[in-house]
Amino acid sequence: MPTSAISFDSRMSDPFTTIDQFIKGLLIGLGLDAAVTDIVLNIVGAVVLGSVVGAVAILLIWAERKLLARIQDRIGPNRVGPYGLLQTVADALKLITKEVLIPKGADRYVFIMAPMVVVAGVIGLWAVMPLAPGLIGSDINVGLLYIIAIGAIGTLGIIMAGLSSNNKYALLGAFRTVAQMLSYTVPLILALLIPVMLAGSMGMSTIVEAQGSVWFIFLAPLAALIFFISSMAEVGRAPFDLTEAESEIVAGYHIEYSGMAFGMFFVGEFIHAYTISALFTVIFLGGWQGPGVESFPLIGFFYFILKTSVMYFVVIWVRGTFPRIRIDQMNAFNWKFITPLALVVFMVTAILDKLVIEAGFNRTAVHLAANALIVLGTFFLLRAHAASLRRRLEVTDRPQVQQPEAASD
Amino acid sequence: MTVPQIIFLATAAVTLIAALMVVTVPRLVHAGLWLILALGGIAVLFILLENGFLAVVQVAIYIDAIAILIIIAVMLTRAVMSDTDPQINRMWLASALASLIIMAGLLVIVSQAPDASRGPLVDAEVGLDALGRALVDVDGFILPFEVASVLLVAALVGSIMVAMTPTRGD
Amino acid sequence: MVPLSWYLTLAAALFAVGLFGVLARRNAIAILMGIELMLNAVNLNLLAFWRYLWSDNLTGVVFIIVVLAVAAAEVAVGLALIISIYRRRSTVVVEEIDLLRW
Amino acid sequence: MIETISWLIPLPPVLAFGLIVLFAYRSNRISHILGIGGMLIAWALAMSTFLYAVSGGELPVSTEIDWLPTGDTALKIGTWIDPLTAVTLFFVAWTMLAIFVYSVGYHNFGKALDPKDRAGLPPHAGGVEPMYSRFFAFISLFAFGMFALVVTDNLLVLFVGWEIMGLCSYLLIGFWYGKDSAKAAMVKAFITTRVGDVFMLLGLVYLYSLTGTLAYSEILFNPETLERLATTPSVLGPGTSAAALIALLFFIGTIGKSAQWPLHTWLPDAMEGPTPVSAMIHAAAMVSAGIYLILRIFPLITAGWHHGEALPDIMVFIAFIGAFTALLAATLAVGQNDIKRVLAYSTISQLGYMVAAVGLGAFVAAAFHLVTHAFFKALLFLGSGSVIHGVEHGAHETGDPIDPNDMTQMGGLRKKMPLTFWTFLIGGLTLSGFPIVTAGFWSKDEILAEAFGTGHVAVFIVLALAALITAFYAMRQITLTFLGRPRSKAAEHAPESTWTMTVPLVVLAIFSVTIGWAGIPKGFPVLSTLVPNWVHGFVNATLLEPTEALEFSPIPLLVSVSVALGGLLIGYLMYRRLEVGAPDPLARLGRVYVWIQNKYYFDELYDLLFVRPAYWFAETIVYRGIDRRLIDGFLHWVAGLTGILGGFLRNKIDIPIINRSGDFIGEGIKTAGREGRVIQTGRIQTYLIVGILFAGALLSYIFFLL
Repeated sequence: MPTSAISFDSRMSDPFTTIDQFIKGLLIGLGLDAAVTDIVLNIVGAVVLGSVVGAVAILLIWAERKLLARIQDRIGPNRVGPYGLLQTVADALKLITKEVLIPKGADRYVFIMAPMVVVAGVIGLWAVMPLAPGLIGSDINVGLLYIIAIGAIGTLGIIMAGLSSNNKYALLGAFRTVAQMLSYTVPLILALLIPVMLAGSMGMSTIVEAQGSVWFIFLAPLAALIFFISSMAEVGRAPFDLTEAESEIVAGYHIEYSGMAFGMFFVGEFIHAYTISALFTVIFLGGWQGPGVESFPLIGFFYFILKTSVMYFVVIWVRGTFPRIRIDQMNAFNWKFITPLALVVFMVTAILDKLVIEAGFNRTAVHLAANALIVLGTFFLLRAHAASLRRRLEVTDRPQVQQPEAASD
Repeated sequence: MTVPQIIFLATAAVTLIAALMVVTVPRLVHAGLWLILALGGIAVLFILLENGFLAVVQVAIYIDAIAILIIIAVMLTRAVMSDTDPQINRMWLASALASLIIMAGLLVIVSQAPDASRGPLVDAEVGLDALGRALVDVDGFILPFEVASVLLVAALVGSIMVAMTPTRGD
Repeated sequence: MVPLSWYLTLAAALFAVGLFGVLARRNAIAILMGIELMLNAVNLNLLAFWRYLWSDNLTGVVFIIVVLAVAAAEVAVGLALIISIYRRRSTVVVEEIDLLRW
Repeated sequence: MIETISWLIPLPPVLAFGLIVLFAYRSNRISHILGIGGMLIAWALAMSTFLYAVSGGELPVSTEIDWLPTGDTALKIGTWIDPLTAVTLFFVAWTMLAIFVYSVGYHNFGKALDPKDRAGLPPHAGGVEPMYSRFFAFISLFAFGMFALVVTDNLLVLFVGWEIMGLCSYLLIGFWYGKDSAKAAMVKAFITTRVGDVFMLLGLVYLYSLTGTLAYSEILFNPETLERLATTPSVLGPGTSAAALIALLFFIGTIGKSAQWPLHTWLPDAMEGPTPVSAMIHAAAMVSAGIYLILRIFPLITAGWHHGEALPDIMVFIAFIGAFTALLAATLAVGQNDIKRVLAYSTISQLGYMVAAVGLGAFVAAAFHLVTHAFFKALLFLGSGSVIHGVEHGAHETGDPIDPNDMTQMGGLRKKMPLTFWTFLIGGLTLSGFPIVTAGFWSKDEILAEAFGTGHVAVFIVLALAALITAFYAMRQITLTFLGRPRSKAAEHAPESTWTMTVPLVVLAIFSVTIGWAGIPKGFPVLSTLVPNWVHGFVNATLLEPTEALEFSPIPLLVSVSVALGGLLIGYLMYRRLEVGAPDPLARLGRVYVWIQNKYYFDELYDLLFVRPAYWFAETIVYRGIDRRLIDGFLHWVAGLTGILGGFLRNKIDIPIINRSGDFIGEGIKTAGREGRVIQTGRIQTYLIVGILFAGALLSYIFFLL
């Protein structure tokens, strides 16, 4: 993990820096070396961050179950605790007490390591997440690149699970997952490059600070849409949940997992979805930006949580209302539609960014207009394609009395 | 022993052991996983050398792309070579000898190098900005950068052509 | 403070290990892995020299980027070739790929 | 302006030739559009030049540029427009244009290609000529040669144009190369004219060696040069001057080209080509070029001679040849039944008049007769072509297997082909010298007057006699062809020709009548006061030392009128009632008629004198003696020796020594490879190991032991 600790250049009014300085002073006063203090503080910070994120998952699962139930006109969990709040805790207890079965012929160590890798890969993302002004695990200048790099570690865990289970459904599920994740990484990265261009940096806090006046979702709505869709596919949430499609391959790569090993995958998926929401917030919705942050940085944290939760609601909403797509549709959608679109948006934004440099109303208007133009162009292209498809269908549907000239049309 | 030295030694040990496992374990899937570990160790060493950018790039390219590709290739070709077959050919002793000779030669050279025992420069950390500009600067490295991109496109097209399933007319 | 020679020694060892993999493994994919190890040893050397001797000069970093690109291309083409051979001849053992041998 | 035009005159036809040959040969229409278009442009340019000349423009117009560098000096190429050039351009352009247009109809343009027709044979009946576009290409090249010859300013380019026309006449006489007679005729024409050309080339070389130039301006119009040439003794001996020798050599060229005795035999045979070609050769271009040459070198011929003095030997010789040829050919023309052959001998005869005129120093009379002759002879030939065309058509329609050229099978065509008849009649009368109205009367009369006036009574009598015979055979031809009753079914059904053929006839007929009025001699009763003698003044301006116009004398006029009318009358009376199958009334002359019919056995004589000895020499001496015995024998001897040597080398050296050692090397390498290939495992890993071990050993040697 990065050696540079929590940023020191925050204003003295910053509460988080004050806390940091206070703890550091305390430890040094206890007789510890300054360098060792840094390391200790880093470790403590990482543990706290990871634990909190893990604990949040319990809340997330409850929220999702409740919301899904509402969407499906049910009530959802309501027996354990107030509003069924402790339902997930009960489920977790059940899973922990169950035995973790390791199938015969499985690759034992890899089998056990796989869920850990998945969860670790997701939690690792939070290291560079700017939670509030000055509150960030590590403000490295290649934050987005780090997100991409670490985010793909989850793929590795899924491969490991699929390989080690010694089960053909697991292997097939793993293959599907890898194919899906690797393909959707392309539009994901292309979409992420656009805010990088607009902000002029890959550092996460710089990106947030760049959205002080205008959120990037207004500058690059298409990029936001592409990012949202492809990150849904990365996570494997509905409608891209064909990696664990019960009707086709039973449960996908985690078919052989039981007990808390399965629970880790389960938790990892929910955290991942929440992480994606947080990322969307940071990159396109201005992160902790909001009224009053200048004077009271602590409000920024609540803004961040609020925006992330709204995004998470959207994710659940999509899951509850969209049907699952087929694997060929998944691939075709990626390579034939969303990747070219991302390329076009990327190029247009790059050119515009070069032409209209100074921030302000002009910049927003120009970028919005360009996005609208691209949407219109895409719409007409799709209509033309649909028309040609329909014509071809009509030609082939014709009875056997085919004219020889008809073939040349 | 300072903290960086401890971190270096630990990482180096992990990396070397992982590398040795890569070339010796009979199960290729495990070799692939060990390879990931070794590459991750290299990434940590990159951070120790205070170039976070290259470390992240190392993870993104080697672990996310190359290693996963290798593991998939192993899975695709697993059927023909069972893990109980010998994975090392008959000349392994000669190979080891050759490798040792190379290593010995390199170590001899390292030991005679004048700057071998020096420490890192103080004014480190060339900014990411400078690197980015140098890569697209006409007076900088635009040629290697563009050549690399052309090479990647060529490799992409070439690998698709090579691995494409032959059509019926073929 | 870590001396430069530590990095160089580690890189030499890593290079030798990778070379052994290239020379001794029978599986073509394992040979590719060995090549990757060797390339990483080189990268480590390059970055160490950059950090210890020429950190005001970007040549070392650019060199690493080029090596990364070459590695990616090499793996892509190499694996494509191996899979193509596997499809036609059902083997990935280099000793059995001897169609052109006398 | 006029300088540019003079350069451009020859170019359109040669451009048309190139375009037709390279691109347009598939399309008959485009071919003749190109050919006639090129000719039309050349015609327009020539006419503008002529108009410039006659409207009092400054003459001569002369331009030149360097062509071939020859050491210090350069051969020049240039143009030269003087009155002689102008009048020559005038008749050449008009007659050629007429011939081009006429060819369209003559070759049945617009009709379908008869599937029986083959390239190289005349079309059977009414079909379009299979080699239509080739014909236009050839005559375009022909026109280029003539124009180049006329407008050039030096004798070398004149010779080039001369030879281009020689080539074109060869190609066109043999246009229907499928016929054996055409093949023989083309070879005969080519070789016979070559005889003259060789002498002409000798003259050129001699002239160049003496003066170092071939330009007109420096030889013909430079009195100093002429004086020097006239006084320099020639290589033949002190009695002859260089000028005379050169003139003689050039004149031999003219004899060949203009078919004067004794090289006249090729011209009647040249009738084998299509009729427009005959007109081209006989009127517009080929033979006119010969006369043009001696007119052009007239200052050289007459160097050192002044008007009124006794003629020098060379001029006497020229006059003799001309007069003799005129009479000889006229008598031959009488005996011919082939309509075109009559005209061919008539051409020879008329050319004889011109040559005789030159020999007598009558420059203007010769040039005048050249112009009028070109028009009326072109008219006669084209008219005869029209007749043949009609009769051929009739023959095809009725299935009557007659020779369409045979006059004895015709008769009565006056009703069938009125336009052809009237124009042909005008041509025939002009040829005979019908008094007053025809151009031929004025020009021929001027030659006779010159001969009489200068006191050369012998020449005068010969020419007058020839004129009588000319009138006779002209009338004989008209009568046999057009008057009386048809003597064959074919003649009964002959149709009139198309407009493309008749329009040129009419144009030429108009010129045949009117052109003569430009040359009414001074002192002629009544008429000379109405129309001044324009030709004499204009053409005379060509010469540095103009010839004087003669005083008018009634005697030659009366003789001329009487012989013309008399000949016409005799001809009409003798032939007007010739019946089918009846013998020619001339047959009553007995042995003389046989001689005439056999052309005085000139062909046989030449065969005996030149052809057979040449064959004998080639067969016996060259082939049997030199080729077979000497050369082949030597070669056989060498071959035998080589064979023996080769056998020795093969059996004693090649097989035992070289082959064995080669085999040994090859087998050795094979064995070594077979044994050594086990080293090649094909495994890169092995190679790498070996390589690294060796490299390590080498490096450690360098590192530690050195």
